[in-house]
Amino acid sequence: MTDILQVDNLSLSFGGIRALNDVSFTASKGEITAIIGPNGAGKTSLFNSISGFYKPDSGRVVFEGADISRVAAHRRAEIGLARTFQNVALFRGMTVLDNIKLGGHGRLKSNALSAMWYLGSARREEMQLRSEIERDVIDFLEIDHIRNQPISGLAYGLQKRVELARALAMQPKILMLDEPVAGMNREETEDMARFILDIQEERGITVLLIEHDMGMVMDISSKVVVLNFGEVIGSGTPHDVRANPEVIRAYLGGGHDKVVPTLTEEAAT
Amino acid sequence: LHQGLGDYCEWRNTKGGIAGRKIKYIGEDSGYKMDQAMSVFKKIMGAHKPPVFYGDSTAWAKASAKEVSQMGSVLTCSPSFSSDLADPKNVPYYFMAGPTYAAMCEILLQYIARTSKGANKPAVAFVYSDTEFGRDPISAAKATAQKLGIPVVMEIVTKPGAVDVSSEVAKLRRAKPDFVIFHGYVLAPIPEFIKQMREAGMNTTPMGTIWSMDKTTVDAMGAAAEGWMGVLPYRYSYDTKDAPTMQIIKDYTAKARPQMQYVPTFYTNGWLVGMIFSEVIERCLKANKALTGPNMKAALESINDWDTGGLTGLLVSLKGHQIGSGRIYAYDAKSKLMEPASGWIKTA
Amino acid sequence: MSEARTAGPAALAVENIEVVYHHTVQVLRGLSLTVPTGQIVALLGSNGAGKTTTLKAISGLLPMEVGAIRGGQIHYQGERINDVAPHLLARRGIGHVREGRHVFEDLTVDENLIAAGSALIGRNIKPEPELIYEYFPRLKERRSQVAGYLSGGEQQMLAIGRALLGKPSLMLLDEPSLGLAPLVVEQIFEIIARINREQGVSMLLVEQNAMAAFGIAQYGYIMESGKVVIDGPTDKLVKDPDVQRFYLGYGEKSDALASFRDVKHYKRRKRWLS
Amino acid sequence: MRIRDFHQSYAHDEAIWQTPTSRLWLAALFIALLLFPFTANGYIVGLACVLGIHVIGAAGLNIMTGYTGLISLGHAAFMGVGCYTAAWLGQRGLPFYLTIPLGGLVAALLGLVVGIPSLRIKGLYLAVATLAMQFILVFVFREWESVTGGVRGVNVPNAELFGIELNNDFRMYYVIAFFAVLLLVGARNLFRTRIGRAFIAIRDKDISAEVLGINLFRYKLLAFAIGSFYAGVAGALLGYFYRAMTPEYFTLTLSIFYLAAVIVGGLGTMLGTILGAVFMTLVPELLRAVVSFIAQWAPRAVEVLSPMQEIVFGLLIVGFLVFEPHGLVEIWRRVRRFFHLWPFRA
Amino acid sequence: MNAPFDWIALAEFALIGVFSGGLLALIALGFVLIYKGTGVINFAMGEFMMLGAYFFYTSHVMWKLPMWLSLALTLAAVAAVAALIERAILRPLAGQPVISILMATIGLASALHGVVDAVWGGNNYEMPPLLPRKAFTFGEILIPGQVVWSFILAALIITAFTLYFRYSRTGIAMRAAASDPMTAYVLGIDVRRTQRLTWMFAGVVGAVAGIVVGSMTSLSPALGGAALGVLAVIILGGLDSIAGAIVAGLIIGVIESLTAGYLGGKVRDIVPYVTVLLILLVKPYGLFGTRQIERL
Ligand SMILES: Nc1ncnc2c1ncn2[C@@H]1O[C@H](COP(=O)(O)OP(=O)(O)OP(=O)(O)O)[C@@H](O)[C@H]1O
Ligand SMILES: Nc1ncnc2c1ncn2[C@@H]1O[C@H](COP(=O)(O)OP(=O)(O)OP(=O)(O)O)[C@@H](O)[C@H]1O
Ligand SMILES: [Mg+2]
Ligand SMILES: [Mg+2]
Repeated sequence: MTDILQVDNLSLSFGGIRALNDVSFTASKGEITAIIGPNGAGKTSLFNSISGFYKPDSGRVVFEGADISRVAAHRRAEIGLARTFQNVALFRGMTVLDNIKLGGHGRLKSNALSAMWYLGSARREEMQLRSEIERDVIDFLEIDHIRNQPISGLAYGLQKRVELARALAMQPKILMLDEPVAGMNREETEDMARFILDIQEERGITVLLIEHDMGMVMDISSKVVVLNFGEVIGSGTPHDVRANPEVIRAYLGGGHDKVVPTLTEEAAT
Repeated sequence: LHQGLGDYCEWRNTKGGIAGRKIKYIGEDSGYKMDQAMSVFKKIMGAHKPPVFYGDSTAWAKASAKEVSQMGSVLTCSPSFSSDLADPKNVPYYFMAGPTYAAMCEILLQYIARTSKGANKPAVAFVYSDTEFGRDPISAAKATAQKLGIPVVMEIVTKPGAVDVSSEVAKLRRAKPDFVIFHGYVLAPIPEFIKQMREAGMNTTPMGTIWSMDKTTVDAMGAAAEGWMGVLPYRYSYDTKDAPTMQIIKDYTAKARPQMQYVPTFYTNGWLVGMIFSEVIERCLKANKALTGPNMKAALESINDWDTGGLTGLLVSLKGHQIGSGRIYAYDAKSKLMEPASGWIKTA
Repeated sequence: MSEARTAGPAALAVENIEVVYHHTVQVLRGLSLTVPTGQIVALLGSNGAGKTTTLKAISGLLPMEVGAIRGGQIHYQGERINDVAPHLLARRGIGHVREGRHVFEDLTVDENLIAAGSALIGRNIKPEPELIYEYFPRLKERRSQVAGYLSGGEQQMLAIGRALLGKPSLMLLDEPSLGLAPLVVEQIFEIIARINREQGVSMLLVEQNAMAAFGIAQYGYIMESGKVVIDGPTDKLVKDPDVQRFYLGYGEKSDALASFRDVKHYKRRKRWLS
Repeated sequence: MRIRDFHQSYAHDEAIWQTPTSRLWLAALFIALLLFPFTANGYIVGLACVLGIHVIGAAGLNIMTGYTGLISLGHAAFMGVGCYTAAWLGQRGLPFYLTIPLGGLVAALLGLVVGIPSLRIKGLYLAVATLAMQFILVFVFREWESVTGGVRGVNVPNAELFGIELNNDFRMYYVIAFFAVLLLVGARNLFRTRIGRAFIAIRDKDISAEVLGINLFRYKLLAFAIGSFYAGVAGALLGYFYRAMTPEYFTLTLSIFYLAAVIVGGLGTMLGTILGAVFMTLVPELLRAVVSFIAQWAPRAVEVLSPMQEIVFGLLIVGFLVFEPHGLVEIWRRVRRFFHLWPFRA
Repeated sequence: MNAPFDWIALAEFALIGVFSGGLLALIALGFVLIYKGTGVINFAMGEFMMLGAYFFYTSHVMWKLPMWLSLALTLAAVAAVAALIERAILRPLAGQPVISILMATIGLASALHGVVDAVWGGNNYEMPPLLPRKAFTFGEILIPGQVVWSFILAALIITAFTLYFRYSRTGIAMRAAASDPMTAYVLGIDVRRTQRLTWMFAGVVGAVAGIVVGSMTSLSPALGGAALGVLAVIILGGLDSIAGAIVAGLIIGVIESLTAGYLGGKVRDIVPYVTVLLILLVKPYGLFGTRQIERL
């Protein structure tokens, strides 16, 4: 088990707010690592720092052994860091297919001139991208029926799936998912969880997962990192974390799952 | 504008047209936009092929100049008195019915030089708008001033509709000119300048050029009109003595445009242009020459000591494609009219 | 449904409404539900079932999104409110806490509450921000802070507090637990239950977190594709095997929570109906 | 009526002109474009020339504003840059087929410079920044007399091809049509590729586009450069068409004209660009025709034309936005849908 | 000007700039109100000014009504026009992209300009002085009276609006409605009313500015152009900041006055824009504009 991603002492503040304070953790290749913590703990900020959208005040991000702290955000996407967003960030002016194709942007090479005349190379690589996406992404995520639809009007759950498709089209090494099942019911959560597991198990892609659905987090991740007020207050296997009193006090509260305990017992009887 | 020219054509037609031929007048509005003026020009040229064309502005006149000389079939004119356009060599088929702006400034400066007695010539300042119209005469005017020994103590450029002129007046106050020549405006911001100069206790005479001299403009100045003077190449319409043409205009407008109380400068200009166009065409027709550019140019340049019937004070020569004369008028508080303050002055 | 009805007009009665967006997209297809006075009623359903749309239809927001009620009736305290403008409904005591919190980001917490005081116009009631701060002491600490910088949980508290300031007799809560940490979810649900208890406010609660919702609601509706498919008192609903499987996440044998790892591919994409 | 298409290959699915019918129409259109000047009088041909130029200019603005979301109120100034460049080079003897692209290129270079702040300045702030650029450039046009001829304007030499002087509208028509078709096809293709997608992504939400691997800096600059290139070419053509130019042509009014054309036509569609440019060019002409028609009975009508034009221009824009916010292209689509289904559904 | 450096002239130019900046700030306030309310720059602001000036001229000079009555009538009339515009144009456009609404205001500007031109003609009219014109002198320094008084008037109006938006419930509700109309609705805020009010306020502010400007220059359809020059001010201050409008108004006023004084009128109109461009490079939301929170 090698560490594909290593975050060293990241700190980040906005004005007076310290969003991240000396955060360090590692993610093992091919595993699912979950990041949990109360609202405003800095989880999304951590993703933003890893993907290069925020520039941390100090600390390093090491990817496959190389320090990428100074690498521009779009370059990080090209070298294999893909993500989805907490608030669905699909491009509403494009169809589902074009949104997904956008994920392949970094791998294409055509320049403005060849693009304007749609000449040989530009045309060929577009076609290649199209068949790649059809095979590896659209079929896999079962979204072939909405391929040519515009984004607006798609049900929320499908939008989340298209976002995932776009990230997959980037052929990432690390996939960062920011609350992929927020606002989904149990059944839809199960679907999404299955996709995530397939991505990890069948494709060997490393997954970083932010989620408040403890049922899912504790179930599918192999490692959990807990943030609170920008600091890591615990990490380890789901089992360890669930028992960590500080984590319970700061985050989990009385019920360990998103379940009101009295009911669980009653229902089970 | 086109009223004057159009009315002239109609009037002329009632008098039998030019050498028996009727004049067809085609008017189109361009909204003072250069591209529209050009497209109207092209459209009219294409559709009607007239021998003469009256455009709307300096910008049009310049933009079309090249096309016009290439076509060589049309004589053009516009209300622009831009100095560049009175240039038989480079702009062969264009003339203006008045002095160039530079000539107007020259007339003003001559007047200033004349009125001053002692050895110290009065100081002059120029205030002009940052437009082609405004900038046009300034360098020539400065040269003239130097020749006449008049010191130019300040030069101020503003945008055409300047709102706030306090800083400019503050500058003028320090320069202490005896005369300020405004050019490149119609009205605003001239009145505000005058008011503020007065409030600042300055004893300066404000002067203007043709388009700021119309009676309606001066009326709109209100209290600021007091002491206003400037140059006009024509007579005012209330000045019909020695001006049979002005009488004709008044008689004609009284019939055709009963609501028109007063004949504005624009109108006079249009009428005069019509007279010149007709004269040129008539001369060509009489000499049995086709209405080509060169022929019309020759006819135009042959006009010398021509009587406009008093619209202009002196006999007119169009050799330089302009009419180089004008008169200084000053506002008379009693009659509330612009009254002559000098005789007719001819440019050098 | 009749079993849920108590004496007197219900706080809210929705009968057979049909809702269409942009004149074409039909979202609700004959939905009916009732909120008895003083009770909490939960409304559950998968994504896109039309829960938010139902709440918008009640609080009069549909026209703002080019939506319209095509058929059916909505009665609030016995009066028909199909075509009443949203601000008038708010002034008549319907408090809508919108999905996604929607605090006024540039306004301070205090100003957010002052703005919400508009719901009291014409009702001769004084706004009581102190009552809100009593329910949500956290907000009091931040009362002069700009709301955009509050944490997600605090924003949700502010959103509920704002609606409460308008002294509603019916509150519509749209996924109050969305994106909130488990601990905060617990707190929020406690407060919601308390408000219901102490202020006697009737509530229609839309939730994905079925466990939590059933914990405080007396009655529940489950909707799919724009209509109600199952409803009943919550203590009965939690025993329904389908509800257990699809909303509470029980395994095949209905005896314990299933693991996600057991979910098989073939299980994807199936629904109650159709 | 047309029934659903089936595609045998992805390439076919991605083609612009998918059906034989649409290809037939295209060919017909092309021939019509070629033959058009023979059938029309000089005035109409001149109008067509102006129209072609406006289509190019509007296409540039649509790439920038409609597709990439960078609102520009300074488009006219870039046309000016193209025009003056072409004039200056033309006076030094360069042939028009070089000066026109070079005019576009210089405008594009300047567009790059102006585009640099667009990485940080967004939305209406950017709009006003481009407005500032508009004023500053016009100021330069007026003051840099040695190149631009100042307020007096500049003469553009006649274009010449194989010894034929392109000194009338008839001949210029083909030059303009050539560039218009070329640049429109280019723009249309652009949006089938990664570059076009990147532009749209930037418009929709630039920061997430960046995290998805789009170099914001490069693509915003590229959008500015391409948009300005189109403007520059349009400006250069304008110079050759009028043969003389003054700074007064390239003022804010023209920038607004283009913005209006793009919005009335339909933001972010090339067909909309064409429809919008045609509409905005023809309406004033039509209005003028109507007024001169009325003027036969009421000669005063000519005097109210100028305010009438302003009112009609304004009301048209407002009316369009209120009643058809997606522009002419939406109307066009509705009409087409109607005929596709006809006669089975009204 | 070759004499030793004239410090008094400098002081005079600077002071004139500060005071004329007040008027700029007032016009800018009209822009800021609309921006806060609708999220768009109202390019028809200049036309509101024009309408104000022309209405006032008509009632005061042509109908010879007393000053106060004319003023009241004018403000009411412009407010009514603004309300009508809001109802007929802005409300149907709610939810459309910013650029569409921006364009609508441009179209509106054109139409209003045309209407004014058609009704009152392109001629110049002389307006009676509204503010006392007696110049203020401080030793060598002389500042035209109406400049000082317009500054005072602007300061009063701006202060009133600031207090209103900060402390009154309606003011706060207007801010709330501007930032999220749907939510404002369900909280009992009559969003349509607040939007109408916003436009009416902007109309009134514009009308006052127009009357003042009109009384300082003559009245002509060119008057509306003054508003375009103020764009530099609102961008410099930050589109949504009233305080920014004031500070930037004064800064631009001084810059304009100094450039007019030392560099001449040609550059006077360019310098503010150059300044603004430079400042935007450093502060992309102007001096006080709210930084849009960009989150992923
Ligand atoms: N762009 C920003 N500007 C200012 N403050 C920010 C910004 N982004 C995040 N913050 C602040 O940083 C802190 C951490 O925010 P972050 O979004 O990372 O939390 P989170 O853990 O993702 O919370 P949640 O579970 O609610 O999504 C918060 O206090 C937030 O207000
Ligand atoms: N403004 C709108 N215009 C068009 N369609 C809409 C609009 N709002 C919602 N819809 C559609 O209506 C359907 C129901 O949406 P709604 O938001 O009511 O669902 P929901 O049950 O609240 O789902 P969620 O769990 O995601 O909140 C969805 O398919 C959605 O795409
Ligand atoms: Mg987050
Ligand atoms: Mg919902």
